[in-house]
Amino acid sequence: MEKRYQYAGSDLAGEDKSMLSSPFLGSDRSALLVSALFVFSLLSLPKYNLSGVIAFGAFPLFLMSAAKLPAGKIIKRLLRISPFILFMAAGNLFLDRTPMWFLSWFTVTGGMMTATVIFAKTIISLAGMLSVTLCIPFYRICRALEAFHLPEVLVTQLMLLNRYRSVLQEEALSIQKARDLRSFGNRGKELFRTASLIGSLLLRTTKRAERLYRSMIARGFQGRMRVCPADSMTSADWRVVGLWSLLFLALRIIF
Amino acid sequence: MISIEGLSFSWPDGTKAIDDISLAIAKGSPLGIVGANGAGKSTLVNHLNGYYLPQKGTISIGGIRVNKKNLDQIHRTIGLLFQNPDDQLFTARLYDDIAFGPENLGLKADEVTVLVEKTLRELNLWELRNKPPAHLSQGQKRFAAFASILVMNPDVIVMDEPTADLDPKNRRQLINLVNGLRKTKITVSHDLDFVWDTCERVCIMQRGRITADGPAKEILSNRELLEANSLELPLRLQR
Amino acid sequence: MISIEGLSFSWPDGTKAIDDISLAIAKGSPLGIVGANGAGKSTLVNHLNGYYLPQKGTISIGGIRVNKKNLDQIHRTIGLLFQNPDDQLFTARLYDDIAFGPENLGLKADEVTVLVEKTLRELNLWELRNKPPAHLSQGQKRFAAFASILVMNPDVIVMDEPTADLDPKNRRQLINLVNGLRKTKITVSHDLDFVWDTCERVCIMQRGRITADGPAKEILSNRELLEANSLELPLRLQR
Amino acid sequence: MHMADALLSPMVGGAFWAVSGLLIGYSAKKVSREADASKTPLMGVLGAFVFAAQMINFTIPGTASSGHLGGGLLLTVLLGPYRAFITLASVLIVQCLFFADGGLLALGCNIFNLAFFPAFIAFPFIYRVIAGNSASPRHVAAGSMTAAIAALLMGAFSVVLETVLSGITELPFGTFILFMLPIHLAIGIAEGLATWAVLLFVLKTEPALLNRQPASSRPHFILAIFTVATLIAGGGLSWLASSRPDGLEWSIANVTGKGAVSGVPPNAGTSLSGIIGSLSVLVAAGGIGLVLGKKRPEQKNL
Ligand SMILES: Nc1ncnc2c1ncn2[C@@H]1O[C@H](COP(=O)(O)OP(=O)(O)OP(=O)(O)O)[C@@H](O)[C@H]1O
Ligand SMILES: Nc1ncnc2c1ncn2[C@@H]1O[C@H](COP(=O)(O)OP(=O)(O)OP(=O)(O)O)[C@@H](O)[C@H]1O
Ligand SMILES: [Mg+2]
Ligand SMILES: [Mg+2]
Repeated sequence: MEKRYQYAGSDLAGEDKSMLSSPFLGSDRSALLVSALFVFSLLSLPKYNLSGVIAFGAFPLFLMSAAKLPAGKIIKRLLRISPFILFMAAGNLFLDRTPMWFLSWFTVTGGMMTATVIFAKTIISLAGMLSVTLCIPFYRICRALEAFHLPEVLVTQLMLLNRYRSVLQEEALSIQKARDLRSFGNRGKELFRTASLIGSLLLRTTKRAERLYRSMIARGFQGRMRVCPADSMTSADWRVVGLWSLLFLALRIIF
Repeated sequence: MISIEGLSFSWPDGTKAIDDISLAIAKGSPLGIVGANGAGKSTLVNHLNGYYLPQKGTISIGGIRVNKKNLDQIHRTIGLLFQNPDDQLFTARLYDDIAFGPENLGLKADEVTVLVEKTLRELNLWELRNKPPAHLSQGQKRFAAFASILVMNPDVIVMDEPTADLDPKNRRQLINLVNGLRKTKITVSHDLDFVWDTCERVCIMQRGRITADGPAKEILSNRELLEANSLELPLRLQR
Repeated sequence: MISIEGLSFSWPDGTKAIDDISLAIAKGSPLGIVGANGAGKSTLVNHLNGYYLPQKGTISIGGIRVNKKNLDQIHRTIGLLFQNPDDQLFTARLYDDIAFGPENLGLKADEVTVLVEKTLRELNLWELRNKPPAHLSQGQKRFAAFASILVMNPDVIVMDEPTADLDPKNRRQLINLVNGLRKTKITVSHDLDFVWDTCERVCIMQRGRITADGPAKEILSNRELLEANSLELPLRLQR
Repeated sequence: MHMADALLSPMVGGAFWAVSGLLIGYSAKKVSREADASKTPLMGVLGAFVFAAQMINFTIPGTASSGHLGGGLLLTVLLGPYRAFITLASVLIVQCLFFADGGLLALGCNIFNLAFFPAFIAFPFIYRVIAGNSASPRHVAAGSMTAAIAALLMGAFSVVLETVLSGITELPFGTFILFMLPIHLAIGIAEGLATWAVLLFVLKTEPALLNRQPASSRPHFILAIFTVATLIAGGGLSWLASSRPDGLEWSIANVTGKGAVSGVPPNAGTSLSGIIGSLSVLVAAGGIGLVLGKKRPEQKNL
């Protein structure tokens, strides 16, 4: 777990040098809407419909090849699929043994089908969402969310959270390493001694928030960080959203 | 410009960090504050912008009392460079960070653009404008924090250990930059050579009190005085 | 004692912080590593104790390879002072922080008591022993972090910017202390005068590579070489 | 534990999106009415702190395994329910968008399971009642332990509920519950111990941090009654649903005009040809993408 969130700030959240999704997904706003529509239509597929689920893989695949996304990063993330899902899929495998079709010597059970569908849905829905968020720098996502009338408290919160995540994670990593340098075997890594380490980090965090606040109001801060006013949806945005929804609907009807 | 009168401050655990300090700082004369570790220097300068409020005594800046009511005005007058630049940069792009202050001051968009570009170029940060502050090196971060203050054009600039972690070349550039600013400047530093190069007046602090106050060159070449206060001659005067 | 061979390291964002470095450090000969901000010095020394593991190349310390399996042994051999002391202190009382290492080493309680008291007194921290490290001044924190390493009595001591935030007297004391230690010592610092006083050998780093390596006095008095690497002569040699 | 997209039906996922959305809106209103701008950076940085704290491992007493702090209860003790809820929701949003934890549809469920219970139930009705503003280690211990365990168990129960209501998995309600609750009891104990220990550290070094809570930040009792009612109703529904697992799917299937085959396994022939068809869609999409991607000039934007 400790490595999971470590370098995320730099390696997954889209950078400015990464491409705009625009030619295919319109603005950031429509891109977010399209990905929500995608996930929703994918997950509405019934539990035996494997071919439909696979067909929806077209969306992430198209984005990855068209926008030249780093597929390696997406795959690496997908490899960390939660064991919870695997467990649930395995549950279906064992519980539903009704035979569905026979391939000469091999019997395909209902459980095999539904387990595969669960697995494939997970992979494809996550790949679809990641290939959208990978195109857009985080602050632009925040702006887009603002355009959807998310409460400004939450938008400011997201921006600050993202800014300080990597800083604090690096500090947490250092402080944990400092402990490990002076611990041997499990001596020194006990919960109660570690709690003081988390506590110190917490103190630094709150102190930092205070100084940050000073530095923000010194520059005219009044409760929210508005760098650029967000626009609302344009008709071009709606066209893109409409087009993709038609496509998703077509996939749903064909398969 | 700044007047401190009978200021005292104790931490909740009883440590007396500032002990009855009175000090007047004239407009335009750069002041250095030096002294041993734990002398109370940071605690003192953090009082100037209201980060801590006086427990006893008063502070006023350009005629305005530092208290809870006036904080807004105080923050506009004084720019404080924190010891840790990560405490000062909070947006996703360096550019946005520098533009944050002027925008909130209500400047027009094109004025902001001109001002921000000028400041960034002045500090060699223009190329880095699209980088997230978290991806800058320590020295670049310090310059960026400095830019975020400079761009607000405050009357008073206060710097707490501005040269820590700077390489010699960046340190030299900071000296030139600070000397080019026509403002009231207060520097807290253990780098006595930096103080020698940038300040006209020096105060020495010890255990929460000011134990010496005078022209920089005079104080900083007085070996006995310095050594009595846990200090040494600037390195250039040593051989 | 320490040998680094063909070491390279890149950050996930592509920044190449260390670029094919090979270096052998003999027992007992103090080494200084200097260079511009962002040259890769911290990244390099953080490899020595396994904080980062080599992406390419190998490191061995006293014959032991630095890898995941040997970390416990490596940590026993090498003591690293981080660039930021806040990252090194984490208990509710300074005393506990200094006792943390020896306790985990399995020393007996009365041995720990004696050792901790000796170390705290040596670094003028005895009076502060009951304070939480978070409530120390910056320079006090740095000495405390140094104490937490010294008390473990490692064979190799690595210090990243040990003099930042130290007052001149404490800096002088550190020089004497470091010079009195019979250990393999590696110092990363922008304080070239400190390097001059404590190191016999100096390496200059630039953009992840070692661009010069030789006797300290020789390298640190070579103005052209230093200026080509964003450095300056030590202040004592200026004018 | 994060709920996952693939285990959810759009109905259930959408319903929890709506519930969590309403709660966010409600909390945001409360927070902006308080108009205390100094708390804004505190929330932001504490959200980042949750990520950082989750990286620090410790050995769990009495076992050889290691764990980390979740942080939900700790954050609520420091920030009060409304701010903590917004902060935890932001953490879950970032985890969802950039770390693919759970997924987009599951986000609503995750906010409900992992933020609502500690912020609006466990803190005000358990921790507050037991520990109050007391600084006594024993009160803090009892408060954190019970509140953390309760929050985790309620979260786990809610995961089971959402899964069974969705009807994607075959696991019956009873078995699932018997599997989830003991695990989350163990996690809850570790979380409670860690929260207690961190609070103890704060009490020792910077007690002022803990006394910031105004008493008024206690959510309405109605909220609690509402939750309990929802859970009971949901529990009843899921008993029903687990006996007829496909019960809720028909509506979606109807919309797409494929109601008839919804829960019914297709035969081998149609399945095979379907899969071949879908694979050719994949190839086509990838190919079109490559062509379009080549034509498109590299974009440079500010
Ligand atoms: N939060 C705190 N609680 C209690 N004591 C504190 C706290 N912060 C600082 N102190 C104490 O107050 C005194 C003054 O600290 P201050 O940080 O002002 O020193 P300084 O002169 O800036 O030192 P340095 O040169 O090391 O930065 C020190 O003795 C320190 O131990
Ligand atoms: N987490 C990170 N992600 C990406 N790049 C990084 C990261 N940390 C450091 N870098 C980059 O790696 C290079 C080397 O950094 P390092 O901290 O080793 O420099 P340094 O020589 O110690 O500098 P300083 O004198 O400022 O301490 C720098 O260019 C820096 O921008
Ligand atoms: Mg200080
Ligand atoms: Mg460094």
